[in-house]
Amino acid sequence: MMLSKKPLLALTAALSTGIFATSVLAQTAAPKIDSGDTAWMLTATALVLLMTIPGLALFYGGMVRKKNVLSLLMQCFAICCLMSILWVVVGYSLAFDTGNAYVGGLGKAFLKDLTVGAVNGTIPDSLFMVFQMTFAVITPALIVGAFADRMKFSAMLWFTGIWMLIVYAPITHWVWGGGFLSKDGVLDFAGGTVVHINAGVAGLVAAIMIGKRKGLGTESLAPHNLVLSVIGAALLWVGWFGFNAGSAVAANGTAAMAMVVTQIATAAAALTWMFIEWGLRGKPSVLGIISGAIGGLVAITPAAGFVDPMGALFIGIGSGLACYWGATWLKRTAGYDDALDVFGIHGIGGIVGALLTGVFANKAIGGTAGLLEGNAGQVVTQAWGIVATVIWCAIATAIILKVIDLIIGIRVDEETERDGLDLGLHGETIQ
Amino acid sequence: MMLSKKPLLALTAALSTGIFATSVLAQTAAPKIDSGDTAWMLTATALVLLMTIPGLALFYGGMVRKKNVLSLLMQCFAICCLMSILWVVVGYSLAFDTGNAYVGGLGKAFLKDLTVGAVNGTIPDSLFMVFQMTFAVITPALIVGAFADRMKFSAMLWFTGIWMLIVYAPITHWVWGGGFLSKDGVLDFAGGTVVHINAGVAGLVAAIMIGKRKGLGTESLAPHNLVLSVIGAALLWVGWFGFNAGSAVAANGTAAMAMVVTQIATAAAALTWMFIEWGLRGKPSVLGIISGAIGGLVAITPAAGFVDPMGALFIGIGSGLACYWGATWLKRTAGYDDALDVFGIHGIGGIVGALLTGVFANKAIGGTAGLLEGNAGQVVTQAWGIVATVIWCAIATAIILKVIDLIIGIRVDEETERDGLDLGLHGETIQ
Amino acid sequence: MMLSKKPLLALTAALSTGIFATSVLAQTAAPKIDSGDTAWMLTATALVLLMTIPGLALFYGGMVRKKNVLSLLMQCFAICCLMSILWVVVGYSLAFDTGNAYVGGLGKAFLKDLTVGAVNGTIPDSLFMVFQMTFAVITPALIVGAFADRMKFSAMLWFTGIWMLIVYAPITHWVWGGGFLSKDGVLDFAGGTVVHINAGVAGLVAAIMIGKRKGLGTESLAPHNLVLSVIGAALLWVGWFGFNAGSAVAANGTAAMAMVVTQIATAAAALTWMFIEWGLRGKPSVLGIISGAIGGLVAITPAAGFVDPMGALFIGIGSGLACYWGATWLKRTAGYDDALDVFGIHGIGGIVGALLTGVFANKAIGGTAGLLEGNAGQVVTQAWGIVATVIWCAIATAIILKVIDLIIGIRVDEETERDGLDLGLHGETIQ
Amino acid sequence: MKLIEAVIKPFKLDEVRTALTETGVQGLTVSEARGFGRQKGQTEIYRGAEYEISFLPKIRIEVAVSDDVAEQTIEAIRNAASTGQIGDGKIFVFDMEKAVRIRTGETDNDAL
Amino acid sequence: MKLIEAVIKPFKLDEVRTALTETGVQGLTVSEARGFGRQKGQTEIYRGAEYEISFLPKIRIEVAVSDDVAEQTIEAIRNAASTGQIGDGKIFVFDMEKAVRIRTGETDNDAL
Amino acid sequence: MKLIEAVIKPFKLDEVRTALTETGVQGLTVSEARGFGRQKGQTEIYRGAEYEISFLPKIRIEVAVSDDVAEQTIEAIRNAASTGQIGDGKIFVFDMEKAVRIRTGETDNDAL
Ligand SMILES: Nc1ncnc2c1ncn2[C@@H]1O[C@H](COP(=O)(O)OP(=O)(O)O)[C@@H](O)[C@H]1O
Ligand SMILES: Nc1ncnc2c1ncn2[C@@H]1O[C@H](COP(=O)(O)OP(=O)(O)O)[C@@H](O)[C@H]1O
Ligand SMILES: Nc1ncnc2c1ncn2[C@@H]1O[C@H](COP(=O)(O)OP(=O)(O)O)[C@@H](O)[C@H]1O
Repeated sequence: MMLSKKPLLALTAALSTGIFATSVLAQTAAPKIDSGDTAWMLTATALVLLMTIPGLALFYGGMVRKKNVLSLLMQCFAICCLMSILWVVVGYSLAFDTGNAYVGGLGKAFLKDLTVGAVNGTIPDSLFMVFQMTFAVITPALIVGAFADRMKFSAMLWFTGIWMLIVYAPITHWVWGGGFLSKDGVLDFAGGTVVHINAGVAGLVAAIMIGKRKGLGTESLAPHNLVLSVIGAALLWVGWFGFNAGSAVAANGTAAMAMVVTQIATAAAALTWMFIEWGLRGKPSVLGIISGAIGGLVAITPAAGFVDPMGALFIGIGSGLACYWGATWLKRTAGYDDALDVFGIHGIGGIVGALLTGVFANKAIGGTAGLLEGNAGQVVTQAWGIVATVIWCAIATAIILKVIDLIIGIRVDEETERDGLDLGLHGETIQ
Repeated sequence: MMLSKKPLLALTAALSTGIFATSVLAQTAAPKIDSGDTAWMLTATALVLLMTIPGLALFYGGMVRKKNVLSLLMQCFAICCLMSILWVVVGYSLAFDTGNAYVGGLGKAFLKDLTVGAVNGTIPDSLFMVFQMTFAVITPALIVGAFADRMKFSAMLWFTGIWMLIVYAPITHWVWGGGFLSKDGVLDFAGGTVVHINAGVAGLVAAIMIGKRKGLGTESLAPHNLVLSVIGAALLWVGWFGFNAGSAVAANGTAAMAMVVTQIATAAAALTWMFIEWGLRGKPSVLGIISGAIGGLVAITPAAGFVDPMGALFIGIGSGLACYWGATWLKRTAGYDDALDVFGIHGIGGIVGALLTGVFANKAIGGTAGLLEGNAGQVVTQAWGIVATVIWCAIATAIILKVIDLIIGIRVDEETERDGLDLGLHGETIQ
Repeated sequence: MMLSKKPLLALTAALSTGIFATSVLAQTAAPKIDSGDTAWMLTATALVLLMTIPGLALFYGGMVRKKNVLSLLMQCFAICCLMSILWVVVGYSLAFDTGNAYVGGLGKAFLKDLTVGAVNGTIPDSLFMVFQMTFAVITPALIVGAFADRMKFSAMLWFTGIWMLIVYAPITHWVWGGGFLSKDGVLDFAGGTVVHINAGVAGLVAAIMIGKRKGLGTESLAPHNLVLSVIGAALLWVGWFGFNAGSAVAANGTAAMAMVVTQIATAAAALTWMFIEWGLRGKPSVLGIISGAIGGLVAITPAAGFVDPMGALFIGIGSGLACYWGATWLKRTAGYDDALDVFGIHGIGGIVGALLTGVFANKAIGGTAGLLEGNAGQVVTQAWGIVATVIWCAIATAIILKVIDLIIGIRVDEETERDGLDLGLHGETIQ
Repeated sequence: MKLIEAVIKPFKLDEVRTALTETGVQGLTVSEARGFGRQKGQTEIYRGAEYEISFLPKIRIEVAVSDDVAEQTIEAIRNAASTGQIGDGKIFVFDMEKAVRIRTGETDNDAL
Repeated sequence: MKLIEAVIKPFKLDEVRTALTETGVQGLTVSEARGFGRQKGQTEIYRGAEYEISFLPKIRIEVAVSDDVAEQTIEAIRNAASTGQIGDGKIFVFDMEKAVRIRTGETDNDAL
Repeated sequence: MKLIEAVIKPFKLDEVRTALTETGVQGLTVSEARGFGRQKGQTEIYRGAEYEISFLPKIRIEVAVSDDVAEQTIEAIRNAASTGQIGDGKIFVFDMEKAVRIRTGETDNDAL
């Protein structure tokens, strides 16, 4: 999460970056707010909110058929609202209250004791809470792409709400909240595991459980308006600066370097996808280049505070290749209908990023050496983080969805799917 | 406006937050720019500009018929330009120059004496001026939703320009410029009264005076593209972080807490509207959830620096209920055609927010106690602020519009209204 | 570029603002990161990225026919990716490594030696690099408007890539990298010459070389969706705060004043264009007001750190007039088909801005006096900067395009142009 | 049976539909069209470029009716769609050989 | 020759096209339409305002065929487009005097 | 009177309109259509999914003319719309029973 050399109250991040000792010692000095760090984190919070609404909403909305675009926007918007409230109620506490190795306690439920003056590291504690809130918002929102065009809105709310509390909050605790993965030394700067692998795997499970879209393989399900998707991808990119550089939780050299490597990996992955597609299919497509960019953003997320520019370049290329493969060959071959490639891009990109973080981690940048600097064990540690996350996420997601399906059903009826979710579920259409 | 513990040159805000004494004493120390506070206020200024263009422009543009969308964008854009110039010429001076209890003087007209080195609190004086400029831009822009689809562009320019100088600037002076309302202890952190009640009431008066849209009740006036409205609402939300947290005029705990409560109230109001509509009408709509979100943003605006997260939750719920009622029952019953519910959302939401600020104000957060902490008088004070604003705004708005109507007419001719303002007034159409 | 009173490692900017001596002396103090300045520059970098994607992409995309909108978005997005990589590989080095008076060396190629701890002035060196990267992204992207609707995507990539290295990077070195123009005292705060004149001239040359769009003068080539262009223009405006105020490379009074004058000049230019058009053509158009705004933003760019609000007002008005003339009379009379008026707005606006910077430069603001304060020589210096840039840019652009044309051809075939570049080049369409 | 096709000004659609419903017509099909004729369009100006809009937005209505009500249907459309200004549009009438209701297979007058 | 015009539910287009291709039809032209009839639309509610959607999305298909295959074409469309629910649409048949293939100038049955 | 319907390639619209105006036609109505025929569309690929575009964009023109000028109108359209390549489109001709100018109530040839 962060790699500040300033005092930190949040042990968690410190732990995960291996500077636990220093940090704890440093805490004897009275914590003080740094206005520059605070300024940057206020901005970063706004940027991460921008990623979900309107960023992700548009990225997804442009890719579906015209009759379903509003339903995608609605899902992202409603998730943004619901997760904000749930985070306040108990999510933040489950993730960041001390608790045990697996889940936080209830001490911070309803933001009990959050005062104006409370300090966390060098920023207000309330700011750390709301910054983290925007992560709890985007992660479930990422999943909706997998079951686009066919899930009931009510089921979607139940699913994402419960999922955030049972899957997202604990895993956040594992990695950033002082849980067992941070103790095991798993590196995840800004959420490759917590956010992307997590959302990707949940998407895959959900796509399989809900079944394929009607018309898949027979009708054209082509994106209705990629202009929206490009706006969305661009806002995701811009907002991701807040996501990655904001995860330094300070306005310092680490934040700046995180921004640099984010830009490089994203550009490299976008070009990689574009050139592969150009070579294999004859034309470089808009959907391709933006998909590649998102793949690059995903993959650099865990690595952002740990690798140097050249590491970022290779992570970008690797992720462009892997995500292309995930969204085309893998999906076709395995035969699930992950409508907007949540697994193909966030799942695969997240896994590639997590592993390559172990490869390219650079001691001079983030304090931890990776495989290239002789620390092969880091790759194993990274793999362990992936495995733990995938297992818990897959099992819990499946159970939550199964239960909801038994109680209220997760899939819309045939007529609603045919006429479009916009009209059927929300009583609205675009002209 | 702000609650900084650092020295402030702007008495005004200090006054309104009850820390006048400290602040004045503190001023004996030579004022110095804090780069962190400055960084945040530069950002906040950009965020508030983003609210009007493209935020508000899209929010409104998506709600009208296709033949009028460009006219809405044009109005917002032109207002942005015109108010910026008028603010420089004399608006800023009328609002923030010393003057008397009712209006500022002319000492700052044409930004006379604004030097690069001038400091205001902990930020450059020029930055305070331009941050405030973005408020003077959005307030008149909010009004245009009320008379959408039927006002002449020329009349609109005259109206909003004069209104900003005669209504907005003085009321700003009352509340933030050292005028009588700040002396009376009215709390308005970021502009619930100054911006929203003001715009809402002006919208109501304008809607009544210009008359109903042709076709109301007989033709479909349904929103042509809610995708635009969702983008707009999302950018308003993100930009509002600059509006509310920026009103701390510093990157500190108050700013952070303002951001937190903004997020909570907005989410709560959006969900409240969504669930009411779902219950009463059978479907949760996209327009509903975004309308609720804006209602929540409006209501938390005056309260942002004064309430805690639980207060924000209740303000959000209250405002979701009230704005739903304002945009549906009240409008239908009273029979005016406030096309895009400027009064229903900004007027009602602003009033609810101003009153609830008096209820939930929390001494530990903003230095002032509210009803819940035993200070019932604060609610009365808040009501007084509302009454004063409503009276002056309603009377002045009516007179300005009447005069313009007599001289050049405020309503477009029938053919222009029928064929659309885009073609008729601006000679352009979208495909 | 900047006018910080804090120590600077980048001589360049110092040189161009005449505070070389101080700056070098000041360097004896160990450079230290200021978190406030860093916070602002992180934000500014995000804002400048926002200008290209989605800002410029939408501004341009809305102005073309529906069948070509994706191709414009694709070009902007691909340029963003390609320039990012090329900047890392060698562009940054050519611009900012010491080198000679004409071009930087290769010492910074592949960002060799860029450490997390390296400081540049008061911000991390890596942050300065990535902030500059966003300028290297937008400049070539600006050019694509000139040859919209008819250039091969492959040729476009070759052209913009080579152009950035051969034209943009050296000219950046001349002005900001310690090259001869900075030594000659040319003032260019944020890139009037480096970015806008440069892109404008390249656009003009490219438009002439590629020839007119089919159907020009016979078919309607009217913009298909100005809603997109308004979103784009608004995001350009907001992002430009990062561009201009970010060019102070600090969160200080200069940054704030740069923001103020940016707002004023933009508003003034937009209104100027609107009123001229209203007078001459009978209707104020949306495309007109946003074009004026961009013209104002362009013209204030070189002046932003050097002029006061009244200077900005006149620069805005002058630029509104000149750009209107450039995009209508000049283009029609000269007969070239600069499709989206890259020269008419960026070229003309840049030249007007560069010259008026010499007129209105204000010693109290930026340390240099202009014509109005008796220093007529500054106008001559500014003209010299323009001439040097125009000559090198025009010649090099022509040669690059000629060579590419001979090798792979720059223009799409007739059928692709007729059916639209979206389908022909990218295999995609919008519905 | 007759198929009556009317090209009208878009804002007249609701009035025409109401008028038709009053004469007993049970269904109709409309589509967007653009018309070129005596009515002149506005000129749009985009920066330097002027485009005369020669094709104006119209609505195209198709109503299938039995022979006996054809005249009154035409009359109803004309009355409702007329503003007296150039560009009001046209009504074209065709003989129709057969009509089928897809749902039931009913044919001809029963299908309308 | 006959010109067969069918107004169908949009989601049936692919099935109808397949059915037509199977009967040997080589081409057809479709356009978007909106239909008013017995089928009732949903009500859309935007804040306080309710709008009953009386015009529902339809697809309008035109197929020109020679006289001898007209009946089987109609049958094919009907079978493919029918769901048995209100709003399935109509088929209208017209006599066509002449057909021309623009590319070659071939006329009548050769042009189809 | 005849109603001439032509389905053409979109980029030919301006040429056809000019050609028609030259033969004395005073008005016409056009609408967007999509055509299926011998002409093959491009394949669009979105990530892993390929969609063959079988319906191609066309413009549908309707011109009502008096009997005597029908032939020359057909000829004018054909000449203007032809590129010689597959997909140029079709011209269909129908007999029209009646025409009415909505504005004036004029009928038949006077209404055109
Ligand atoms: N000969 C024609 N064939 C088909 N449509 C026509 C013809 N003449 C006119 N129209 C349609 O009728 C509309 C109105 O015609 P116009 O000449 O403008 O006015 P009016 O009908 O009042 O004389 C045109 O926009 C066009 O759509
Ligand atoms: N008289 C008519 N003329 C033209 N189109 C008609 C007519 N009646 C119905 N239609 C078209 O057929 C569609 C279906 O008709 P409707 O009455 O809803 O159902 P059904 O055909 O099953 O009885 C309508 O939406 C409309 O497009
Ligand atoms: N039998 C038909 N009925 C109606 N429209 C047809 C028919 N055949 C072709 N068309 C229309 O004509 C267009 C061109 O036909 P196509 O077979 O592609 O080329 P060509 O006309 O050159 O032989 C098609 O796209 C379709 O719109």
